Amino acid sequence: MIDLSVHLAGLKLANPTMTCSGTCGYAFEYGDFMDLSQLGAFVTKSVTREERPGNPPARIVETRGGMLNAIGLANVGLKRFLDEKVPQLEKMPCPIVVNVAGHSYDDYVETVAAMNPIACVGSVELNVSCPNVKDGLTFGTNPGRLKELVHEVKKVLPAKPLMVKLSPNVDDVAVTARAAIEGGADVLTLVNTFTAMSIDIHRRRPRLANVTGGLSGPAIKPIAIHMVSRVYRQVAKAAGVPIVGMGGVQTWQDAAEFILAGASAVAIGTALFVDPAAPNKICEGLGEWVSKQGAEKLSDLVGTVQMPGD
Amino acid sequence: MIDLSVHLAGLKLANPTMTCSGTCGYAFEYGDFMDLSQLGAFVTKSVTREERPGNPPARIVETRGGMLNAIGLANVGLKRFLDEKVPQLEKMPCPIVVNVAGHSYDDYVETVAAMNPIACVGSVELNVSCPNVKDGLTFGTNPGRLKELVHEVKKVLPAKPLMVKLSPNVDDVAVTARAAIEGGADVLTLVNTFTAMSIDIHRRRPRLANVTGGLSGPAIKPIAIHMVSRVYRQVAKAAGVPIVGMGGVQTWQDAAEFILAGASAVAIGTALFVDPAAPNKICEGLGEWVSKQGAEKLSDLVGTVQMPGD
Amino acid sequence: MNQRRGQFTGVVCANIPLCREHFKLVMEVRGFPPTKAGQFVQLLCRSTRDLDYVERELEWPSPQRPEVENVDLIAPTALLRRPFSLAGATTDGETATIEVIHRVVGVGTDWLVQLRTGDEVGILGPLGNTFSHPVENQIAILVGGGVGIPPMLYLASELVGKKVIAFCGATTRDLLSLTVTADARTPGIDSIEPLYNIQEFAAHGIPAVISTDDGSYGFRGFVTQSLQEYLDRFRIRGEMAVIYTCGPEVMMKRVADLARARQIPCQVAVERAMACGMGTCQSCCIRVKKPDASAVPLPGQDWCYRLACTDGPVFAGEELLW
Amino acid sequence: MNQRRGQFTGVVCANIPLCREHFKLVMEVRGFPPTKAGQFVQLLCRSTRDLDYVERELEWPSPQRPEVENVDLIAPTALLRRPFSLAGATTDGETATIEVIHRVVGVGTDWLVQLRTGDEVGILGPLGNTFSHPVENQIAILVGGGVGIPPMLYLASELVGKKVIAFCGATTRDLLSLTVTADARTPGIDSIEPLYNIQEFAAHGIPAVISTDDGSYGFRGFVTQSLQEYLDRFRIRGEMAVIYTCGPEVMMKRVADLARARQIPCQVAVERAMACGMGTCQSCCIRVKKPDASAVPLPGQDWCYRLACTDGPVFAGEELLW
Ligand SMILES: Cc1cc2nc3c(=O)[nH]c(=O)nc-3n(C[C@H](O)[C@H](O)[C@H](O)COP(=O)(O)OP(=O)(O)OC[C@H]3O[C@@H](n4cnc5c(N)ncnc54)[C@H](O)[C@@H]3O)c2cc1C
Ligand SMILES: Cc1cc2nc3c(=O)[nH]c(=O)nc-3n(C[C@H](O)[C@H](O)[C@H](O)COP(=O)(O)OP(=O)(O)OC[C@H]3O[C@@H](n4cnc5c(N)ncnc54)[C@H](O)[C@@H]3O)c2cc1C
Ligand SMILES: Cc1cc2nc3c(=O)[nH]c(=O)nc-3n(C[C@H](O)[C@H](O)[C@H](O)COP(=O)(O)O)c2cc1C
Ligand SMILES: Cc1cc2nc3c(=O)[nH]c(=O)nc-3n(C[C@H](O)[C@H](O)[C@H](O)COP(=O)(O)O)c2cc1C
Ligand code: FES
Ligand code: FES
Repeated sequence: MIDLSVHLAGLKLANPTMTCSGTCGYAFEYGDFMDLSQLGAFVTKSVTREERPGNPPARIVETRGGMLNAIGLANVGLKRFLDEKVPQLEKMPCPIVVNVAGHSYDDYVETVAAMNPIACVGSVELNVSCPNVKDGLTFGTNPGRLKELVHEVKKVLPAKPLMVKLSPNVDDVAVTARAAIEGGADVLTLVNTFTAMSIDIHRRRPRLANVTGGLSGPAIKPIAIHMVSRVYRQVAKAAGVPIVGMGGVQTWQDAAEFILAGASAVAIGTALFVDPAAPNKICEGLGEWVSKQGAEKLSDLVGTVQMPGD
Repeated sequence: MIDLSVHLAGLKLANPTMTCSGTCGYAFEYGDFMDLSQLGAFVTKSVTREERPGNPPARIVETRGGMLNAIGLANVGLKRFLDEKVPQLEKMPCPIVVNVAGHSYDDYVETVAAMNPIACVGSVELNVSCPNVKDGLTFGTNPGRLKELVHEVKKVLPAKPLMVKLSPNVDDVAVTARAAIEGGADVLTLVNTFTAMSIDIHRRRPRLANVTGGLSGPAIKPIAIHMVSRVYRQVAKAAGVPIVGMGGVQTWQDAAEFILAGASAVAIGTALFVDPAAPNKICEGLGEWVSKQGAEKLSDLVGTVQMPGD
Repeated sequence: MNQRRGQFTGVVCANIPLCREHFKLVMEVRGFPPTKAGQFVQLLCRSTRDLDYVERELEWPSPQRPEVENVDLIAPTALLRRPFSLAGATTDGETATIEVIHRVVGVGTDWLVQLRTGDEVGILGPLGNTFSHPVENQIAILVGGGVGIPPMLYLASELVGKKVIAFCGATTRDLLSLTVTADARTPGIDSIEPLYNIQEFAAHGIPAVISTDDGSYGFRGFVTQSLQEYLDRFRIRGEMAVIYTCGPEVMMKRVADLARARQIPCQVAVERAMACGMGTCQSCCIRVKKPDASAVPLPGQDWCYRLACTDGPVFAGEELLW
Repeated sequence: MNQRRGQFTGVVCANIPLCREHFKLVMEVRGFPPTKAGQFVQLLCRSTRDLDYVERELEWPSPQRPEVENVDLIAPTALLRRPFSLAGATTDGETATIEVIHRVVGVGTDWLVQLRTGDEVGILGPLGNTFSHPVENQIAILVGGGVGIPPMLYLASELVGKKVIAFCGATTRDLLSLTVTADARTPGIDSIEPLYNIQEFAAHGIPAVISTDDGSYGFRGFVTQSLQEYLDRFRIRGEMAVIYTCGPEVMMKRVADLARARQIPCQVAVERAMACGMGTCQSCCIRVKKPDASAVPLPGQDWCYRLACTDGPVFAGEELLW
């Protein structure tokens, strides 16, 4: 039997397939379409302290091999999350990661602190990189502020591993990765979406009401693979911090590529819209691949792409 | 008659279609496949002071909606360029831009200085952003060094407009754009390729011998559009510096998108491999579009995407 | 018969041009759950082969399908699925036969047009809420425009034996996705007399008024004009009737206004760009009045967003702010 | 007849399975220039419709083709073109008929397999250099392996009446893209006796030795083994013969070695990943000895890169460092 299990700091997953925040709702939305019990971990939509209506429509547009979204962190807010969504999450048949976003240190600290005592929440993922909300960007692209934020947040989450989700819109993602680890991140997740834009050339206006949005999907995969590989080799491997890789994962082959680059687990986002059963299929395919590679555990293959210098 | 002409500082183009450096050779390579006389301007492969053999193969790999290249600036070097290529360029039926790359201030200055007296060279484009050669990156991502480099180079090119080609691998391309303009750039060209990677999951090794390569093609277009729009509105428009937009242009619709975002001209790269006649077709399509938009001159449409705040 | 929504593969029975740009796609789907008018499906507008890479690669070596070494190259035409209203559905044991009517507007629908009998189509569904049927003695007024006609056809099939009248419009006769029976009287250019000459409605005993913007068939003008004349002539108000509508946004807004002015309840099936179709991505938001506990209020505003895919696509006309 | 290379549209005359995974694609191409063995074409392995957006959008409104608003969605299967050796060519006035033999290995070739008579294929070409013919009385020895057989077929057709012998190999009979004539004697499993039983060569009066790695047809072993036995048995050396080869790299290397050891001139047609096919992108480099003025020397090295697409695909075996 192939061992697909993954240890993300304190969080144990039966297999390396996770969902991407914002692409799978709060709990059972995909319940009829995928086997949630076969999911390595479920990651909720970003939760902010206050409710947010989000951006006006159009909020999405398809591009070549990808899509732009400018949802604007539409979410029910912390209070209703605790009241309405947590009871649902308690029934979920897989580990839960709550994604938290905010506009200030206080926002983050208060929301994360509220997750610490909730038994069914296995981990918190900090969204410091959502490019759609003005203030969100600064935490994710400024190493100093990022380190401080992670440090503050880590204090109020003693009971659970903290994941920090990195923005790809930077000079060098290894620098923000290092800052996050220095701040106390237990797990790094990358990448979030790339700031991008699409214009309707007939009406001569942006296709998204918010003008810019975040590019996700297969189009960004080669950049995401590079970033995972770079963070793994420059920072994470030495620090013993596991990586969750994402950005364009559609098939098990894509997932295997992330694993070889240095990701311990992979998250699937845009592909869920096309095939909600994708994580289940990816899990199956990875098992076969691991055994074809002559390995017994998927974890033995993490980061094993052979570099010319090695 | 629709006026498609473009003024890029001192350089006059009959229409806004240019080629991307590195995708069209040195002169007549595409002569049998496109009408070079219908090209707005031809941009040569990067020339460096010394000859460069380039990276070992494999140098390219196709990805979803794009390709990676790690050519490693393979080129004949300045001496042979002057001896062998300039006589060819003199016969070209369109304006010529020579792209220059280097590893030090001296490299750039010497190579650019050599272009100043050559009559058939209409402009020089500085490649400060090629991500495949280690030292190349620092000029393009460090605003201070970039400004200094442009300043030095500008001194030895009194006779011609200087184009500076920006790297997209930065926190904020408006910052490097401003640095280039402060250094004396007459035209900005963007974007160069994104650092990216692809892994062969069966052999567990990078698909490119150089490990990483630059992502180009339709996949990157939405990010490139955003960057052109940002540079135009934040910096270039006020400074009166025209932009040449590139990154995934395949059709006239793509070109129109760049023009609305703020580009005065567009360059076509990866698409040439698929359809060397693409610039000619784009030129034709743009003409029809300008008249459908009720404009008389293409230049009237530059940067006219209607933003919500406007 | 399966009661759960899910991912299915439909087999094309027919893909028939109804008029210029509109096609009726009929698919047999094993195990597809029961559906109701108003609901929609998310169609994969490219080969289902694209999704099944797992199984295929594991079959290698095979003479049929190569191992595609570089799966990056599996670049489909339309990445995301496309939503389509159900235009009708019947079941026979384990197998449902569902219909959609699609208008060719882009790459996804262009792929659909090329489907032939026996081809396979990836389906997610059924999705969304449903129309509420009229109560005893209420007249059901079905108002469909262009690509909004399909859900009205499905609704008509559910209302057999009730008091129903249909109003359908198109820009021109060529774009009218309905069948005029050969023996029918041709309606007058300024007449709103309901006729039984539209096969899709007549089959259920439902009279229909057709309008075309250019008068190339039936009433000359917008469907909202013929509707208004009808409501006024027969003094239809309040709970006497219930109006169901689907079509271009400007048309639906006008229909909702006509209904509101007469206190007639109105159910509107809206369209929004959708990624998921099941409430996960928040892309399909629409503004509604009267925020309630399940919706996010904008501070200091009396409106909120709802999701067209799960809170809708059917909304009460009076609550919509669009 | 046009003498210039260019962009053409071929019309498929036939697309015939030759064996498992190999297909012969025959296309008629108006205005295609004269070609020679060794040259190749860049095929667009997706619909030419993708390239012609200009004309199509300008035709709007049209019942046939919708205006695709968001051209981003025109996501083809294989973005770049794919290079294929010419396996033969004939001309009839303005129209050339060209052949390629393709092996299904990925998305591009998977698209080619589905082509039917009358379908259109985008072609750039002809590209690359050519084999040099043998001089008076030299024996031409054609050595092809797997997907390297096609250029050998074209070369064979050019060498009618000369002294020629072909050596072809495949891993197994199922993968041998050649036709064994029905009335032929079956070659022995350890025999290198040249037979006239391979239709493609016999048609030009050329004898052939076939080897399969597993002995499922002809000589059991690698084509290089049968070649070696032949060269040794008949003491072929120096300018007596000239060897032409195309196939897997390991095979070509061995052939080049066998030739070099016997001072037999050898012409090798190499394969490299190619983006442009015409010397602009520098992607198809291959290491060669003896740098000359037209190649870039590596400081302190006695080798340089040449381009497989324009300096090749045919190189002298002794200059290649691979
Ligand atoms: C609930 C629902 C039910 C629908 N029912 C039907 C139906 O029964 N028959 C039918 O023909 N169409 C229906 N549509 C619209 C249909 O989904 C779009 O026409 C389709 O997505 C276009 O795909 P495409 O790839 O052909 O066009 P694209 O190339 O994606 O787009 C072409 C044009 O259509 C617009 N468009 C794209 N997606 C949508 C969308 N989801 N809603 C509205 N406009 C869009 C684009 O902005 C663009 O202007 C429905 C949409 C929704 C949300
Ligand atoms: C000058 C030249 C002549 C050729 N002649 C023929 C021919 O006559 N018949 C034939 O079947 N094939 C020929 N090839 C190889 C052919 O180009 C590839 O098989 C084709 O590009 C594969 O495309 P694909 O999309 O099906 O596979 P992909 O999905 O692109 O790749 C599948 C596999 O093929 C490899 N591959 C991709 N492109 C090339 C390439 N250009 N060269 C070598 N390997 C590649 C990939 O690394 C991968 O392992 C020739 C190549 C060259 C350079
Ligand atoms: C519609 C949509 C909504 C998203 N919302 C969030 C979010 O709320 N919080 C977050 O951290 N990331 C969000 N993301 C980013 C994804 O989690 C993920 O990082 C990104 O989409 C890349 O993965 P993919 O290519 O598999 O989609 C969103 C992405 C999409 C497409
Ligand atoms: C094969 C290849 C080689 C390139 N070589 C160079 C180069 O030498 N100098 C340079 O400035 N840019 C080079 N580029 C980048 C292009 O000029 C262009 O900026 C980029 O490809 C984006 O445009 P595209 O998407 O249209 O290809 C190269 C790109 C490709 C694909
Ligand atoms: S379409 Fe995703 S939430 Fe409605
Ligand atoms: S394939 Fe582009 S240079 Fe050879």
